[in-house]
Amino acid sequence: MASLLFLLVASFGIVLALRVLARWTAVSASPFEVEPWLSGHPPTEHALSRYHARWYTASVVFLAFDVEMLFMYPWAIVVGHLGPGAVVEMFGFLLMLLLAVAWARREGAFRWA
Amino acid sequence: MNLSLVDVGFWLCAVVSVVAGALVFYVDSMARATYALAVSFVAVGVALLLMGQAYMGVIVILMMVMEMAVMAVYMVMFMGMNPALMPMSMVHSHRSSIAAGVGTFLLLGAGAVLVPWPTRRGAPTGDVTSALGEAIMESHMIVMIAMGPVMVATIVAGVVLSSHRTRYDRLGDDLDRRPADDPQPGGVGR
Amino acid sequence: MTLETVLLVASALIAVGVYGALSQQVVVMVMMGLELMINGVILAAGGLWWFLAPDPSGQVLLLVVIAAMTVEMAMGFAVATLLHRQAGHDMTDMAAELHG
Amino acid sequence: MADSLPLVYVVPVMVGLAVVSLSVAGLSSALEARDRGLSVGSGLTLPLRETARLMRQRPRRTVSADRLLWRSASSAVIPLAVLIVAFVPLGAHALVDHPLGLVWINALDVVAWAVMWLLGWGVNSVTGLVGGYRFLALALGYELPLMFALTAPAIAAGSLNLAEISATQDGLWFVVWTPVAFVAYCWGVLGFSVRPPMDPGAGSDVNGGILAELAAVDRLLVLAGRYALLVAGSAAAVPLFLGGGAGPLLPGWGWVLIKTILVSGLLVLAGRRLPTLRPDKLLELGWVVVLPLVVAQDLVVSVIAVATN
Repeated sequence: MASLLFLLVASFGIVLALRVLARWTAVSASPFEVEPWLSGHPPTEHALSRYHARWYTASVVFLAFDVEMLFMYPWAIVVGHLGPGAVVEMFGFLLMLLLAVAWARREGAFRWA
Repeated sequence: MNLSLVDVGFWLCAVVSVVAGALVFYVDSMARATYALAVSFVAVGVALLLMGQAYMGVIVILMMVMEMAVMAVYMVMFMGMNPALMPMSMVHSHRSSIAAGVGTFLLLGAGAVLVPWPTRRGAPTGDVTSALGEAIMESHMIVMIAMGPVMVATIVAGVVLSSHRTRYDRLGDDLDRRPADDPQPGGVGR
Repeated sequence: MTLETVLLVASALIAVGVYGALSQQVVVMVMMGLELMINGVILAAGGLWWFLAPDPSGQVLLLVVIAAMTVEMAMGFAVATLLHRQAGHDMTDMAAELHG
Repeated sequence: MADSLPLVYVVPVMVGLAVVSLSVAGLSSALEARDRGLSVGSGLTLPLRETARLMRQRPRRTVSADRLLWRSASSAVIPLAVLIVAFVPLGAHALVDHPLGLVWINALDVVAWAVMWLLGWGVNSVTGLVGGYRFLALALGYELPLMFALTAPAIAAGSLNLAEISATQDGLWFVVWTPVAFVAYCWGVLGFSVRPPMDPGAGSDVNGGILAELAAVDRLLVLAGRYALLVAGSAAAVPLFLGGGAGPLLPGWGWVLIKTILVSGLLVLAGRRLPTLRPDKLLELGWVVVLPLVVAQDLVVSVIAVATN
């Protein structure tokens, strides 16, 4: 853990050093404030008000499905010596989920809607 | 009082998690609120790491960062106004909520301090993760078995609630329209 | 780091969560409050495991808490989407009409 | 974690990551230059010249950008890559030799979700935000196959420690009998490093998407960080699928380096050959074709693991 912490600090330190260095090397350190590029149109609304994600249903399916990873990793390291029972149990579980995914697909959960 | 590195780390995590948690309801920006909650979760994950639960710590960080990334989208899309540009207060019954919060803290905190906790029995096994793997496959198999239907039910209920077009809208009344009629083409079978 | 301090921090997290869940108007913000409460529960359960009974059962319990939280999020998002669609004047519907 | 490499090794590892990332960037721009009929040499040196240009450029910011989140995101890409590399064993040991190295790598690649979306959000530009949403939509497609692909070596080795996983592949690399997992993993690496063909989030049709409005040192950190993430992901593939430091003559770290360069070079080449994969096309493909294939791969691996135990 200590070395992980050290690396975290060191890598952010490098980033910070680059930022400080850029203040010296740049033609001017004061940021140039611009409007976002919109082919010359002036922005009239905030950026987020013009777009809507179309994959809400897919994200719900994703959140439900990814719970399975909680069980998958501890299972992965013991399946070798637990034997066929563990394989059957986990893949039965996954098959059930994949059937739910197939059902969700028929409902159009993975299409833009 | 001798303070070990673990103690320092824990107090750091404690402060970060509570402050970030409070910021969720203080900051004006929806993205900042969501990512403050993510920081709070990461701090709790690190605290779990310090308490000898490596797998739980990492998996909390993994799951929560992922979920907060999705959460941010919902925050931005469904808040219905634009607090990134204008500060907002979307709070009701502010005083009673604060009272409830303080009351909760006093009650739980008093319990934490006053309950005569038993001493630790047993010691952690050498490899907590593989012990966990064996537990969910053998002694606590019922958890896995129960979780399967729960997740299937979540997928089904979630899809039913969140999609506004059903299979009949897509595939026709006899479910035989191919390719399906979707607002935007894509995916498999197109 | 003792059991008492861990539980105190967990109570603080739960208390902030209670405040948020009660005071917020928007569904997604209420969910954030609930999640903060579950965050406290995760920390408390982890502390109890470590300081009282470090056997695998406690870890399985933690897994269930995390799983419950994820399920809560999925259902919360689904309900939020439903409410938003029912409102009838949201961007999603407008976008769908444009495609018509 | 007593087996972690001493901290002095941080310096060579970071320098190595920087040099390999620069070389991969050079390869990419040299191929680009060749396709445009320019001299290959000018392409090879382009990353260095770009670095100098961006360090010289005046910083820019957009009106009412969320500067805290934008700066945090552009600062986090390179540290993310460094942390992934920290878990990769260079021979017998890694900088951070954690029993759950594999889960850590998964957790770190998920942090890319947050970072890339914040890059798009912070700028307060519609093209940036669209890029962020595209990235997330793509992530919903590639992440589960990536997770199951990561599980395959763990099942085969019965461990989540990367050094143990690479030591188990004595003689027979996992890539030989887990090819589907390897491909799904590489697909995920291209996804979280936002490299072609998984780069609609940074596509030119949305004015650079998450890269829109980034200038000067901010842009340098993100562009360099994308290559560093690609290299870090390729480096993690080495202990997972390619036998780690196994190889004749050279020491372990030498082989890890060579294999990393080969994998990241191949990923750059593949990116130039394939069309950009759009999230609306890919989401369903990822869920109903790739995901079951990777699960089937895991089934094969676990049956073999049970049979040989």
